[in-house]
Amino acid sequence: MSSFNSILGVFLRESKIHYRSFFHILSIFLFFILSIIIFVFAVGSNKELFNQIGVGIIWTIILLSNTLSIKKFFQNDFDDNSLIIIHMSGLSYEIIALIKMLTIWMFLQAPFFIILPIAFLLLEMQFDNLKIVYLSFLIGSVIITCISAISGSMNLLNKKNFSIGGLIIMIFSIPVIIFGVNIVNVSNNIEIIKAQINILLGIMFFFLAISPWASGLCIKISLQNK
Amino acid sequence: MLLVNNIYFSRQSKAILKDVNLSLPPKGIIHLTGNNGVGKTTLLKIICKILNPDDGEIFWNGKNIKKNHYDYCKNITFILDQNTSNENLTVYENIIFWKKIFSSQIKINEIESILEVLGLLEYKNTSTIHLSFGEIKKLELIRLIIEQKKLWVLDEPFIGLDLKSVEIIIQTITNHLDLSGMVIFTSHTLPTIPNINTVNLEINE
Amino acid sequence: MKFLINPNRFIKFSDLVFKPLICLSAIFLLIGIVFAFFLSPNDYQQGATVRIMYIHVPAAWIAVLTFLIMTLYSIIGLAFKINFSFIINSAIAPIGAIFTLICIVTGSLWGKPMWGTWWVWDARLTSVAILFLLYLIIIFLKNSITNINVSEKITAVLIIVGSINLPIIKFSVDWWNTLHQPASISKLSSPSIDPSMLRPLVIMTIALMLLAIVIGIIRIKAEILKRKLR
Amino acid sequence: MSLRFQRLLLIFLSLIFLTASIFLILFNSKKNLIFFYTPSELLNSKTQINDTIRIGGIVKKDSLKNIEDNKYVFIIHDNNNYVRVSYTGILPDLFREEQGVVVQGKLIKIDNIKAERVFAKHDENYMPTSIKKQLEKNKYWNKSYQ
Repeated sequence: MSSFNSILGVFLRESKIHYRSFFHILSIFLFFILSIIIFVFAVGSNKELFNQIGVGIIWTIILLSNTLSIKKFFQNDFDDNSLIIIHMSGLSYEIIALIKMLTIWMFLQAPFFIILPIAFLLLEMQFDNLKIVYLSFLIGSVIITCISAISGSMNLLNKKNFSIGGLIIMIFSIPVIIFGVNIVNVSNNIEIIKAQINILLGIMFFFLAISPWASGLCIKISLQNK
Repeated sequence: MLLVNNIYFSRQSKAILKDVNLSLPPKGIIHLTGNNGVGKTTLLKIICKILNPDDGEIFWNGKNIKKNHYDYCKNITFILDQNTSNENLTVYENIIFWKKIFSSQIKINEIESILEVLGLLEYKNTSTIHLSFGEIKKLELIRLIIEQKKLWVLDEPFIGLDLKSVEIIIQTITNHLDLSGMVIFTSHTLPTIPNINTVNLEINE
Repeated sequence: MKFLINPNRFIKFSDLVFKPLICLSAIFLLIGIVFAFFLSPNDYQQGATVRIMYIHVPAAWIAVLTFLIMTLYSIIGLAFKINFSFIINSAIAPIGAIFTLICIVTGSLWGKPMWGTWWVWDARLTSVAILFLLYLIIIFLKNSITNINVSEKITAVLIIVGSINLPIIKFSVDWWNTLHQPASISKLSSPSIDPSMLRPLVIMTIALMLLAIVIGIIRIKAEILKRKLR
Repeated sequence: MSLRFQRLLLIFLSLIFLTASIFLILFNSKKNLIFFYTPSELLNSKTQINDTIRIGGIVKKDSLKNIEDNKYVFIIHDNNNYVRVSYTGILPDLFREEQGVVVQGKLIKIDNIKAERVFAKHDENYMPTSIKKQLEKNKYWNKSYQ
């Protein structure tokens, strides 16, 4: 099965590249920590307040940190034409986008699981909520990755306006923010929490279904007009 | 057997290619020439099915490549005029990546001997970001050997290479032709290869 | 119906209908304004403030309809490679944005005396605000990619992805507790709006739609000519 | 795997995902995204005393009392439970007894809220004043209009 070989090859290569650009990844997480520290100083260390709005702050900053890494998706491979080579090895653009999403999720989203408790510490929040935040982040991070893939592929040929990629991510992640934050605040009724999780799951499935197609189409259009 | 039939291609309602016909039998080699901007690279990209022509068909062994895209891909190597190696990876890692995605049967010691012939062996574990332009181009051409495909499509393969490497590449191409391979390449200089078929593209008004 | 996908036919067709459309929209607008301001009664609860409805509701409909048209054209444009649909998209996106803005502004003018606030973050208002931002991002994205061939296609992809917002806008008032009242007209059997107030609403809707179509025709023609010049 | 097969596989997956998402969202959306709680929902929620929340319901008949200038006390209910509201400020035009209303403020007791803002919620019925008077005169005034 040569296609599996190709998929594995692309996956290994992506992992290697991410491993090489370790400091870039690290700087994104440093951005996250620094923003939280700045928030603490801007609002003032107020335990009660942070217990109320802390989850919101964390989600907002996760989202902002993600806008930093849009370029990591397809831009390098697009510029050095390796997308063409990978495509000619017999992978459709949609599959390439899926592999990219998987690696980006592993290397740029999964580490947030380690950092989230630190954010909780810095904001002096109660650790009771950590479990639910983990759960919502597990689903939300997949959604954000899908949205970033769409946004990253849309901006491959965009040389003028770099902030538009971040705008596209932010507008589509409004539902993630609404439900991801609400899940903690809304109630301790298990039924309602389950319903919220289900809705987040629904949004995740929706974006998982459309984002390979959208980004594959955008990559194809961009390659054809390079 | 590759047949290119009446290709018509336009960009922003400006015709670039008009009624291009090519036929390439086994052991055949086509040398595309023409002024800058005449659509040589575009034609090569159409042959590799990265671009879709507005009109006209391409046949590979009698089958339309639109219906047979996957098998066609398995028979074609495309060397672009730009490098496709990743600058964060070493020479060896790039080669291994290509070997993996094209499911190549080539052995490790064969790769090393190729590297030695091209004078890249000492840079085996250097990131390609530290290599010179010509060395990156040589690394790029190693794909011809790794991919083990029938049809080679080369865009400006001789640019930036020293004379010795040009000779090696020409020798490789001749060997490939002897093994009933096919080659299409663009170049502004005419290398000495027997039975070469030069096609001159002209700007269409 | 070829004029809907062929620029030359569209120009011919629009030349034919342009003047009648202008006259019609002017007449309807006049009648509509007279009806809305003088001939329609006050609401039993809201008094004269209800007259804002006659511009708010049509503007909202046009805003959503424009996005729907853009979505349909994006789909057929990408699927059947019809370039004219991208011309239409880039021509009517600003119209949709303007009408969304009108809808939001009149809505908040209506909300202040009635609800007691300019703006609340309930589902309907939020989704319409997102619609407005989507329009803006679509316009920005189209202008930030220099290669026209790419920008219009990629914008079409964004429009299709963004169209998920349309059902949310429509059903937000039914699905969730909102401050915004549910739809009055869509209950076809018995609209919960009195005929004497339905009449100016319908007239104003027709008038504003005609107006939007007239502006749309002008913009689409300009866009076609601009591309011919290039 | 040919390209066509890859696409087919992906289409199949996407369709499964889409149906899953539609089901998940449709079946759960009703319980979510709350702009306001009804008094009954308030009892089930995690809200604690001193939290800022929004409560929506109908103003109970004859419950509105004007204690001082611009100082009001009233009760909102949803047929089952009720919440007392105290409010200082100007009430919106549409604020009437037996009308929908949403208040935002601090919960002081489990059934008592100190409102900072009051939004009047109006329904989707529009009717001229004259007709309403006529209907009332003829006793045709249908309660369901409210």
